[in-house]
Amino acid sequence: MNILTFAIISIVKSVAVVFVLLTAVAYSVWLERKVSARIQNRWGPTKVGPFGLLQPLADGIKFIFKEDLTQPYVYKTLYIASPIIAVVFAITAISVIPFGGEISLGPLGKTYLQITDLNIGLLVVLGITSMGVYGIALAGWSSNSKYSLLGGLRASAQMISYEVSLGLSLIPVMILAGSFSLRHIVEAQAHKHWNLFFFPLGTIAFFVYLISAYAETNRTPFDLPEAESELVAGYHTEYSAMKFAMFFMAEYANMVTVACLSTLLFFGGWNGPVFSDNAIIIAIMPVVWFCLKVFFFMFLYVWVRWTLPRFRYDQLMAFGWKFLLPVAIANLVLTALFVALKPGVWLAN
Amino acid sequence: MTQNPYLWLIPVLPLAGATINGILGRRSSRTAITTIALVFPGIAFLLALWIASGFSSASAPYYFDMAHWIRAGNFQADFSFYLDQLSLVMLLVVTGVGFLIHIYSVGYMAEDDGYYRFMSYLNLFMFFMLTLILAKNYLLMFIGWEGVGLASYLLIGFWFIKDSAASAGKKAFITNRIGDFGFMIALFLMIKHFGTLDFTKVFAQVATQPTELAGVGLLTSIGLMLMVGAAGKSAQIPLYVWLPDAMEGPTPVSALIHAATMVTAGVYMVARSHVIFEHAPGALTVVAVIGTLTAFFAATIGIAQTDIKKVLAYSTVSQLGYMFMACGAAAFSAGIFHLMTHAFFKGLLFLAAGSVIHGVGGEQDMRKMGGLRKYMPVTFWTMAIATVAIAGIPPFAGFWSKDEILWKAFNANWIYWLIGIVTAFITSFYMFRLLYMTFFGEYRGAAPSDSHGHGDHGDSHGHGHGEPHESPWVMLGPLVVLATLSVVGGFVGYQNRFEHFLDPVFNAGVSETAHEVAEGSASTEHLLMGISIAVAFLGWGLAYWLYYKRRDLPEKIAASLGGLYDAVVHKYYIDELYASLLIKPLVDGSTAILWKGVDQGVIDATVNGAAAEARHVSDVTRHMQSGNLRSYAGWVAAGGAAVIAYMVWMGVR
Amino acid sequence: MHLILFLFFGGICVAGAVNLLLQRHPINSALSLVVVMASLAGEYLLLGAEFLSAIQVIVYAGAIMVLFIFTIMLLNAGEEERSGGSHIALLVGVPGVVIGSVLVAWVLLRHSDTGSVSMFALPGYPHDIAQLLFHDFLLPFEVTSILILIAIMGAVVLASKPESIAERHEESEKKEVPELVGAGRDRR
Amino acid sequence: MIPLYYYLILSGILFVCGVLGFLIKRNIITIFMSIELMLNGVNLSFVAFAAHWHALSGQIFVFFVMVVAAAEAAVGLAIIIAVYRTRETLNVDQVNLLKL
Repeated sequence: MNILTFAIISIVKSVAVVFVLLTAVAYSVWLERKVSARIQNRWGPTKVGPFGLLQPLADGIKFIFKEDLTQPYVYKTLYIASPIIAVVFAITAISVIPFGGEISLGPLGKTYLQITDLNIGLLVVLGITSMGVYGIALAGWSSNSKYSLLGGLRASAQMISYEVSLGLSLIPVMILAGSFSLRHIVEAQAHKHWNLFFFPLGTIAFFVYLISAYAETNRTPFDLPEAESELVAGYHTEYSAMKFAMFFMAEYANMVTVACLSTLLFFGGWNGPVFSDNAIIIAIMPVVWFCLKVFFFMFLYVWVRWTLPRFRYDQLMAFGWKFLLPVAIANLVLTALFVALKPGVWLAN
Repeated sequence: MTQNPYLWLIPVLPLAGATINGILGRRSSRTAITTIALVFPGIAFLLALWIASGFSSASAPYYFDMAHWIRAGNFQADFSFYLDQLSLVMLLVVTGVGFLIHIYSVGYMAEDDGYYRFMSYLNLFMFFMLTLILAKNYLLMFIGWEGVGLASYLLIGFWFIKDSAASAGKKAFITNRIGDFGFMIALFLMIKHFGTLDFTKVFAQVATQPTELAGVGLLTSIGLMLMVGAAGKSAQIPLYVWLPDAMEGPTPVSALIHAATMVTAGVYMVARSHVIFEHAPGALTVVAVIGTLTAFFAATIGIAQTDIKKVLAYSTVSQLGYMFMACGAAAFSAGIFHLMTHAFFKGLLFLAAGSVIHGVGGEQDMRKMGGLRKYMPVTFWTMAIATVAIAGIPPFAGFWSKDEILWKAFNANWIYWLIGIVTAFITSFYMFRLLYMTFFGEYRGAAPSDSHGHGDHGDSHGHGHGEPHESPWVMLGPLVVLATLSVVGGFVGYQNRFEHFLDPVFNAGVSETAHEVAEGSASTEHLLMGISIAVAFLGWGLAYWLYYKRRDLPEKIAASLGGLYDAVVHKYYIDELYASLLIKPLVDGSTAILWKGVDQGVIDATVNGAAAEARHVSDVTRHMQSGNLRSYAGWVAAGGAAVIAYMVWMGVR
Repeated sequence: MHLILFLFFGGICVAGAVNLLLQRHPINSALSLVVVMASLAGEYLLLGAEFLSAIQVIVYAGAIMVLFIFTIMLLNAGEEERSGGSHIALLVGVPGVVIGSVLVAWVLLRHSDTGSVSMFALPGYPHDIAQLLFHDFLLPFEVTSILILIAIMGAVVLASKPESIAERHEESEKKEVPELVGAGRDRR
Repeated sequence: MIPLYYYLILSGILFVCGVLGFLIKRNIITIFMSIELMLNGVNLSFVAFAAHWHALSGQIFVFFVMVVAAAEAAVGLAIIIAVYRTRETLNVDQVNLLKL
């Protein structure tokens, strides 16, 4: 495979993935509105297209054509930059996410269903998502408004706090797989069983991860940065039109990334029964499984949001530092002990 | 010599008691403290008795090497114990009298807050005293020597809240330092010339040297230095001044340490070193002169004292002088004999005095006593026995030993005897004076009230002293035992049995000649004996006349004597003399030369000058320390540049 | 390729560092520093230290700098004042820095032929790093973890309000309530 | 293949920028960031030398430097908050008592 082919294939993959991601983001919004309506015994969007399926498109057009207000008192550079920062990092994170096994491209050779495979894929995802906090924090600060600032402060404090638990909950998975590469982690689960079902260590890690992830993406019950009952709309109070939409996209893109990570790390990735010998079906089924699992997590997000009330801020911090962190550390120590005492049982290869 | 593996237990047992009480006593109950404080010395006493039961005048000395201590080159000093006839006598006296006084202390100190401390110190004293006695070499003896000094210091200053007690403790300690200095020089001389401190080896080497009949040679020097040490510990002229002040301590301490045992350590040491002294007649003469003078001198002071314990203290000094007189006359066994009987009756006197003080609520001034006979009969009778004993009236213990000394002194030089017999008269007089002032006549104490006496004494009873009362039996028991010993103790010396028992120790040539003289003039001996008995009764009679029949006379006599009486009352102004002759020049010299000159002029000037200079320099440089972080960073950067420049320059070169 | 990438990241690096100096608002300086760190992560990647590169982003850019920005937001730090507190910093420090850097540069250029590095010269795989970290450097690693623990406790103690200060603060708050807004009040 | 001293020059530039920042900046937080910049400059030379000598220890050193920097940042920022609470300023020229 020469460098040109590699470049073309990479570009094609990137474009395809970003397109799919943005579509998924758009339809996540639709899903959220639909499910929330169902939970509240309403219909949700029904007017635009069948079942309101064209609603995201209409929303997008609406956002583009709305007046883009830039208040005179904001710190202009950062005010404009922060939504871009948010959305760019949210989308970049998808670059190392694998969503299927190796496929053959006929004469062009083989390729992974992934933009790029890195030894340190998991760390890259963590690094990029940790950069995402800048968008929110800077938005809150540059808006020059007390609600925004409080939202930004809350967001940065909350994300730094829960990032610790998040990282610690991922380490058991890495220990069990013996690698930072997401592909290796998935393949390790293919040989054994999913990390979720590795009771109790994997299960505990999963739940710690899930809770931390909800906090990281500022979703209910941890949506303190934009708590509308206290802070109007939190860090994006002063934003409108497309800039607001970018925050929206960033949030949902982050949700998708987190859902993908959950799938890869704990739910066996694209592994699943393949019911046919057909080469095409064999190539496609893993992707289908992957999408189904991600869909499940997206649904879970929505479900949780419309079911649970919001935490108080001190509760949030106390929960993160005094409960989640000790549990994550204990789990990590136990896993390390387990691996150290039974070598070769769970380590891949 | 025979090895005896139980020897080390005797000193170590009291140490164990002291340690346990010292560490745990604060939180223990009184019963537990009492048990521990009594049981350990008690076992030591029983052990001593058991060893004594198998020990006769023919027995070879026992020894036990407990542990190695100092081994440097050829020099060797170990933790070794040694027991011969001389040590055995001392051992029995110390453990026996010591144990009795321990029992007495239980009653006497019962109300004191520092009870555990007191008992621990007493046990500690026992340990050091027994180490001193049982040591096999001079160095271990010195350990015990210093240790009893420490215990004495601790116990004199036991009521350290009282300023006088604290300073009395310091006085005792410092005065003893002078003596110890002499002792140490003696030890250095021995190491220098004999290369060892072991008793047997030193004496073996000394025995080969000729007797230094004229001039001051090595042995005379050692002997004199040893005598300086002994004078310090045993309160002889000129170092006796600490002992009367040491009466600030609790009375059992006065009885045990400052009458019966510790102060006799000097006598023991001189007796132990008899080989050296026998080869140095000059030193021996010094011992005799010092002893004689001290005996007379202290006795005269004793006449005019009004504090009951002070009288006894000067009496002790005087009696110790007798013992040195005996040693100086080369009659070491007589000295040791008197040491033993003295331990009985002087211990008894102090304990009885303590009982009196206890009974009248802390009062020590005899002018405020009187008529106590009917309040405390047991105390009176025991004290009367002790008084008769010390006065030298047969057949009590004091008669036998004192008469022996006087006889030996007469054989050495009749002047010793003359002064000794006068002293005996004075002794008899002031002791009966004490007895009459305390127990006869009317009670002259303060009116019954709750507020008198206790604060001064330091112990406080639950009830006030309405009137004098008898002490409890835990205190009277030892009195009775000691009284018995004071009566019969002298008979061990009957027909020179005691002397023969000690013969294996003191059988050197000098004492043999003394034997010949003694046997040669039995009629003279009986004459002298009669004189001393007569003198004792004379003293008694004078005291009876002055202090019982004609109470108005003493004051008139005192007035007529004028300056002489004043001098006696003020102890011949010896303390004042020392203060003006020694202490004041020392203080003045220190002030003028060391303090004003050296300290302020040189050391302080240097330090202050350095400080002032540092201040000048700092005043210039302190502007660098502006507190501004950025200027600090500037200096760091400049310094970094300098370092880099230096390194580059070195690299290029 | 190596040179191009090096110059690219290095250029961003230097630009960020210089911008840090030139900007007068701390939040701009902080963001410049984030840029410097991110491009340094790129330089590390070029040298093959991929684990370090990830850690650089996560720890420095993702945690430490977020803390800085959080503090700036919390303290509502405004633009820098032009106060002349120290002449020494300018009179002694800056010449010192200039002399030192010129000397170092001279030394470096004088020995410019000593060595060179190629792209991905030393791949720092997590596995190898772990081997070193948990075997050869185990003691420093544990000691550092204790250091971190102490730092956490120290930070908690320092940042929590002591009683006296809290009371004083309450008094001053009664007098004048500073309005908590972002981006500096003076811009309004 | 590029010469080692390129990296060292870059590292030196970062370090000097940090020092200059310390010298000319007035805001404590910015000064603190300058320190971090210096640390990063040193880290770069560590990594470059590690690559040059093929010794991973250099990278481990960088790891430790990062950990220490994290601890330092936590404590330092806490100190800054405490200082601000009492002095109500972040200007080092006005915090020259060097105590709270």
